[in-house]
Amino acid sequence: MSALVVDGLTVAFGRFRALDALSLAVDPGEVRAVIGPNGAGKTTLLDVISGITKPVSGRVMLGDRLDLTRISEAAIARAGVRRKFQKPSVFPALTVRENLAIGCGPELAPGLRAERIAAVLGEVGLNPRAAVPAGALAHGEKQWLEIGMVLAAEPRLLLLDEPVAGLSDAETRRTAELIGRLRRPDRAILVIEHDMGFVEAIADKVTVLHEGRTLYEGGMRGAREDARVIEVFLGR
Amino acid sequence: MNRVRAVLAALAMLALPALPAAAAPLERAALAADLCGDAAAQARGAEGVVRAAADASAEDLRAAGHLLAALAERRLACGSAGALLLDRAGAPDGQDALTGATRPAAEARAPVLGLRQRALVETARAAVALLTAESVAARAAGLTTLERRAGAVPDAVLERARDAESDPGLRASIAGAAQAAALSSADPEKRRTAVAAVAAAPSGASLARLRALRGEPAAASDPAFARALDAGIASVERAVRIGDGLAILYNALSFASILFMAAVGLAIIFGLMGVINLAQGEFIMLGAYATWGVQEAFRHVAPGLLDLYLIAAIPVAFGATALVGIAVEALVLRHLYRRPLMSLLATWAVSLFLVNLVRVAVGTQNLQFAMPPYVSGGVPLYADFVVTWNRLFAILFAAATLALTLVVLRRTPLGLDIRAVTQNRDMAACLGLPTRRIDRLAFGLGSGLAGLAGVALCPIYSVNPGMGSGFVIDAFMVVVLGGVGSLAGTLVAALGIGGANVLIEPLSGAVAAKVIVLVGIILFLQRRPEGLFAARRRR
Amino acid sequence: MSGAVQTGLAASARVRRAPRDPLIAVLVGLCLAAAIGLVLGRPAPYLVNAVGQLAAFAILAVSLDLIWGYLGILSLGHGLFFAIGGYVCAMHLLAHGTVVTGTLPDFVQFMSWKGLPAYWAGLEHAPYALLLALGLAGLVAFLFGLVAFRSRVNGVYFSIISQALVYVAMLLMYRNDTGLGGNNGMTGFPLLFGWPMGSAGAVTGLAVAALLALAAVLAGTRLLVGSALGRRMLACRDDETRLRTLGYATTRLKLQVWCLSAMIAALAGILYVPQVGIINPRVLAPDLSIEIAVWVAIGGMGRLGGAVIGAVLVNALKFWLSAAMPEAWPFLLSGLVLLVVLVLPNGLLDLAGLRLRPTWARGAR
Amino acid sequence: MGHLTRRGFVGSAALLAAPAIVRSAFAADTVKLGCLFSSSGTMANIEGRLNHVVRMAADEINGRGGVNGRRIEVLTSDPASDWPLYAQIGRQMLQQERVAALFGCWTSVSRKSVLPVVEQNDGLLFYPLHFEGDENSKNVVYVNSPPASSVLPAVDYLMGPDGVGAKRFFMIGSDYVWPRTINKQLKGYWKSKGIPESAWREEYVPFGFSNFQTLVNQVRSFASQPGGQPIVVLTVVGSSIPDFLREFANQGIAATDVPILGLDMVEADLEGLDTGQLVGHLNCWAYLQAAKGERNQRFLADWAAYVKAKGVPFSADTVIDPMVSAYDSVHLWALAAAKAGSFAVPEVRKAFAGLSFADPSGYTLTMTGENNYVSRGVFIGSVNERRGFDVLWQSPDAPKPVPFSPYG
Repeated sequence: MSALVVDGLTVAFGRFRALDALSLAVDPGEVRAVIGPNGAGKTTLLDVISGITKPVSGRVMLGDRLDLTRISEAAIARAGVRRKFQKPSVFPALTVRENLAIGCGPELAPGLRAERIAAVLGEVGLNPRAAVPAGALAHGEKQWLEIGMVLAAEPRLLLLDEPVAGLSDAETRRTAELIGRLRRPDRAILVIEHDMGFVEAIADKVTVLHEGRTLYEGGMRGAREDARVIEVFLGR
Repeated sequence: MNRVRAVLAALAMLALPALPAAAAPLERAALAADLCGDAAAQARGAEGVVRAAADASAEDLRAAGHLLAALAERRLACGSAGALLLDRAGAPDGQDALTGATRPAAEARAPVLGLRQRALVETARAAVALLTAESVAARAAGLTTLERRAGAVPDAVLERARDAESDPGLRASIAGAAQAAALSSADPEKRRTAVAAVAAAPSGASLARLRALRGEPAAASDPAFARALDAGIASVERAVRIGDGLAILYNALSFASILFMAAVGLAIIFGLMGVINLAQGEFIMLGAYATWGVQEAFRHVAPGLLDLYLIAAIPVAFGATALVGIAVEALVLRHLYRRPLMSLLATWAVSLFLVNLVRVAVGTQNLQFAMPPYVSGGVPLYADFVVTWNRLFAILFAAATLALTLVVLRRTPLGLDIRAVTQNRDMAACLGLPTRRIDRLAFGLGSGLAGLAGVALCPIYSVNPGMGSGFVIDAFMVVVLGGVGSLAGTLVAALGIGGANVLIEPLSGAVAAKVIVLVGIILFLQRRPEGLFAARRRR
Repeated sequence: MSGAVQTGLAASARVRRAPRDPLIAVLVGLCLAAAIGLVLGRPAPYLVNAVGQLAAFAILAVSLDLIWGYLGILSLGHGLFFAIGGYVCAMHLLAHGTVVTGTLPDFVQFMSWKGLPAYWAGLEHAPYALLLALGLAGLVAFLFGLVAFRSRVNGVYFSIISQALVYVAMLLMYRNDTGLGGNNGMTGFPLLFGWPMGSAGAVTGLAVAALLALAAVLAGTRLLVGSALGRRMLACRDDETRLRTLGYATTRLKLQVWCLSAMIAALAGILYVPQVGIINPRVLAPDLSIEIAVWVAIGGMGRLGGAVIGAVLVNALKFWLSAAMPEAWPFLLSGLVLLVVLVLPNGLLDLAGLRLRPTWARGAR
Repeated sequence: MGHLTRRGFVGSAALLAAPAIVRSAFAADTVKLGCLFSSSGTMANIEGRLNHVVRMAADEINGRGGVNGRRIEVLTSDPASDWPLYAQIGRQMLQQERVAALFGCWTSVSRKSVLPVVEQNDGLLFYPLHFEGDENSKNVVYVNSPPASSVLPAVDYLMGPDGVGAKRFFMIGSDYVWPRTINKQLKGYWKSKGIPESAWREEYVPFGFSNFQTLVNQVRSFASQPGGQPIVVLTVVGSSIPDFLREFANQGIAATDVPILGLDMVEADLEGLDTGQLVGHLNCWAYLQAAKGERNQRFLADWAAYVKAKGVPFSADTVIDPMVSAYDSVHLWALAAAKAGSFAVPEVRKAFAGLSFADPSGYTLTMTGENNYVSRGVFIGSVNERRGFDVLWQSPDAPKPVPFSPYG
């Protein structure tokens, strides 16, 4: 069984089709990268999976059972799906610790919260900044804090929207390692990224989107050699 | 003195029983005396003129007309030395009603007409006008008045008028009136034609007249007449129903056009920058005051062209309010684009300021507007449906505003920019559009449109500093219902809301109508927060 | 648009640290001391009454700040809940008066009705009236909030629709058929718990009650915004979508606070009406509901104390100037609003040097 | 904490008490009168004028050496058409400023909101508007007429032979106490005359309502029904009056077909209108600008002069009944105070009995001991082309006011 199945997904804004009968499947424990030029529909895909956008048609099944297109964002999140947004979105009014506390989600028993937060703080390396308001963090720190927030709920499906956008090489490397550490047999990770090197470093498989459709699916090497992919990225 | 004359006149009338009433002579002195007398005498005088109208000489009638007009307009001064015609009410001196000599009106009193006497005087003046007026229009006006007073006029008068009438159209309608007047004559033939004639000019009043005949023995005794009567009633009923339908449509349209003009500026501003401009109503008010300013300017500079001030005010009102709008944008809103709620409070403060500024500067009383013919009065179009010019003016004005806005948005570079920024501000900015300048100009445009609304409202509503406050919420309901940034939506919403209000009002009263409509809108927005026409955008 | 931009209020990190800032404590202390002052000092009844009214307005302002400053929802219809409290209170006073004096309210007479409409039954009992006022406000808020929040109506949309709501309510109440006095509303309340209205005892009692209520409301809301729920409110205000994708049902969160705020507003209305001795649809005028927001903005939003300061300051000025310098008042008010909106984003508290917003957050303004 | 609190409290007290401190500096040789007339908000257009009239009357009296050796000082305010604010400012004027009397209120609702205040403080409110009656507080002087002594004569006139012999009635009013009470009493009156219910119709519109197309259509169809001469009894107020008249005229209904009896219609309401089409419509008040007699001429001249001298933002050549009534109020109060030799309300109130004042209307106002009502004359005015009213009928003498209507 697969962790996530996207089946015939179509999303339209007015006349423009952001996703056009898109289908793909991600296995548990897999790290899947979705790449493609601007406007290919990458972020829209995450919007649909996390419930922010409702599709015109198609389904998004989580673990073969739950159709995410029928339930609210909150319900999706409670089902074990977490998303890290492209633009780091943390709660500036709250401290790092409080952000993580909220990241734990509404279910987690207050008793367990403290240790979970401590663990995540360690994982994303923000221990010294725990009491600082998130609004005061540096860009990279915000990125990690947000990753921490989505980790704090121990998600089954992790959606990462350009996690290294605007990061220095060092920070990018750290993020790659971090994502490596996040791999788990019971967790699928879906990454959207432009940075090919980064994708190669982390992804098992890549899906190349173009104008809302799948252009290529398979290994990164294969993608580099695929003619259409090259045309879309380099051509014209 | 007057009494004596009156009594003499009365005796003179009684003394000549042989003559038919229609042949009563028109003795000016007696008439003047009557009109200066008490209510009864005034009535007698007016009725005398009507009776005499059938065969009195034209210049007698004219003279009588002058007297009656003077009385109706309080230009008739009655002193011990006899009646005086003043050229304006309260003038120090005037011409003697009989000799034409100028005399001081010092101790003379100007009698006030009671309503009943006023009606009689109107009839008499109408009869005189019909028979002696120079212009066809004046004669026609006389006829319409006489038609309203069915029965008060002897047939002879109408017949004389008909025979004397030169204008064929008018002669025909006089003939019709003459026939209609015979509704209760003895001759069944005449009566039937009368019914037809009445039915030919349908109205609630004529319906009542025909219905009244049903009860009469004539209807029972004469089956042919009864049939004609029923047919007549049926056709009039139909006509009246249609007329009322037209009236409702017209009311809805005029109300909708007012809503549209109030809302269109908001729609642009709100669509473009998501700013709720609570001062929009005050911009409308400013437009109205600008119109008033133009009128005053005409009064002093070109009194002859005064009638055109409403037209001349259009660019002025637009420009003035647009400038105020641009100033507001530059001084206040510019700093608040990322804080829509704060800009909302700011515009509220602006509106408070403007209202009180005008209040202190000009005063709170309703402004005085000269109403050119093209915005005062109306014309009965069909049955009881009257097209009132001021509302028609508003409707046409709204249509023009719509056209103008469309041209600006579709055909000018500014319009293109505005649409671009409305649809995707960031992208437009990336493409190097000066979004801030566009905002400012668009805000000016929106304010200017409000100013135009102000011009159109002058002939309809009272103009005072508070006049704008009523519009904001209705206008916003239009914008929100129509969908942000959609001109078509604004138009449709205005028509819908206006229509709904007018349709519901007769059933459940004005308040309930407003309430029902607003609640309906609120509920609708729960279903479709983005309104009727807004394109779905990516969040 | 993210919540931060919507509310025009980039987060203020100080909010949660407020328990350590003295303002609330000072204000609560002031209220209690003022109450004692009124009882012992026995100042002129006019002054007592004015202080009492100011306290009621302050409560109203706090109720708005709770949802605007902490949840980013600007209601321009809060006059509705204030009016619900006020009307029910007035109904109680009249019903009670009718029971005691036996004379019917005058609007019943000029509508030539035989007696009070059926739905007035039982209102002569204060506890029931109190329950009804709060319950009704809560219910109306719940229904409106439910539809609004579920269909994700927010930002200026919510503001303008809530304004339409209060406008509708005003039109309804102007109708005499509504059975609540129409345009005249209700006045001429004879008694308050047996005290003759307007007697020194009643005036002082009401003022003290209002002050104590204000103190309680301040303390309570402070606890609320300091709690975990309070942190979720801030999170929701700054980025609702984010909070939802973390598994929180923001609709319920907003609904809870919205209803609470409505009930606090109703409480203010209950305390206000017996002090001015009249309630009529004027309190439902859209302008008044906007003015409430103005008080909060002037005092400093997102800071419960600011709301209190704003309400007291603006209304004290209004009382004073509309008698002393009638012409000047509207200009002063509009000037004050513009000044605050443009120069002092955090209201007069900026002047007081209590900076709410660290440098990093100002960029977002 | 304690002292800080105390200071804060005293501070706020000082803030609120400030105006009193400012004024009482030279309060020794003056006596204060308070005005409660809005110069902003919905009522500003008509109500605002009254502040100035009260000032004018006070100047007049001060010119004659004031009252009981004291100069009158008039305090004006702006309740901004906000009813509770009337009560608030009234309370402030009575308790802080210690005014000897209040002059104020136009709408019934504002009076009703001030009523408890004057009663609780045993103050004195002079109320210059004609109103619904059915009220008699010892703390209010009802300077204008209750319906029984003003509206009924006018309706009688219209129903009689001198009028139009009105048989059917279309009542249009703003939805509040004054129109509803008037109409209730009219209906009772007609019932007592054996007129069937089918002969009248009643419609109410919200405050500030302006879209009268539908209603005017309804009037026309009502008028075309059989059953006798119809009239419109108009009790809308404020800006609704000109808006209704405009629509009525534009739809071509003449006064000679369906006359309007505008019970709240004053010269000021015609200011914005072209009255050529409205000639003949009626109103009824205790004063009309067209009233004869040199007392009125002098008053008009004084007002014009006052407007010029003080730059009053109202038209110099429009004078309306409530202005004269407010002017009368000040004089009545001054006479009573002089007669009582005191400014204390109970004494002044006692002095009302038998008071009389010859006012601009040409009638002599009188008060009796039985109530705080004033006997006024009755005028019926007829709209003329010059945005004014001609006196169509006036009562031979000043009828005795009837506070509580016998009808309905």
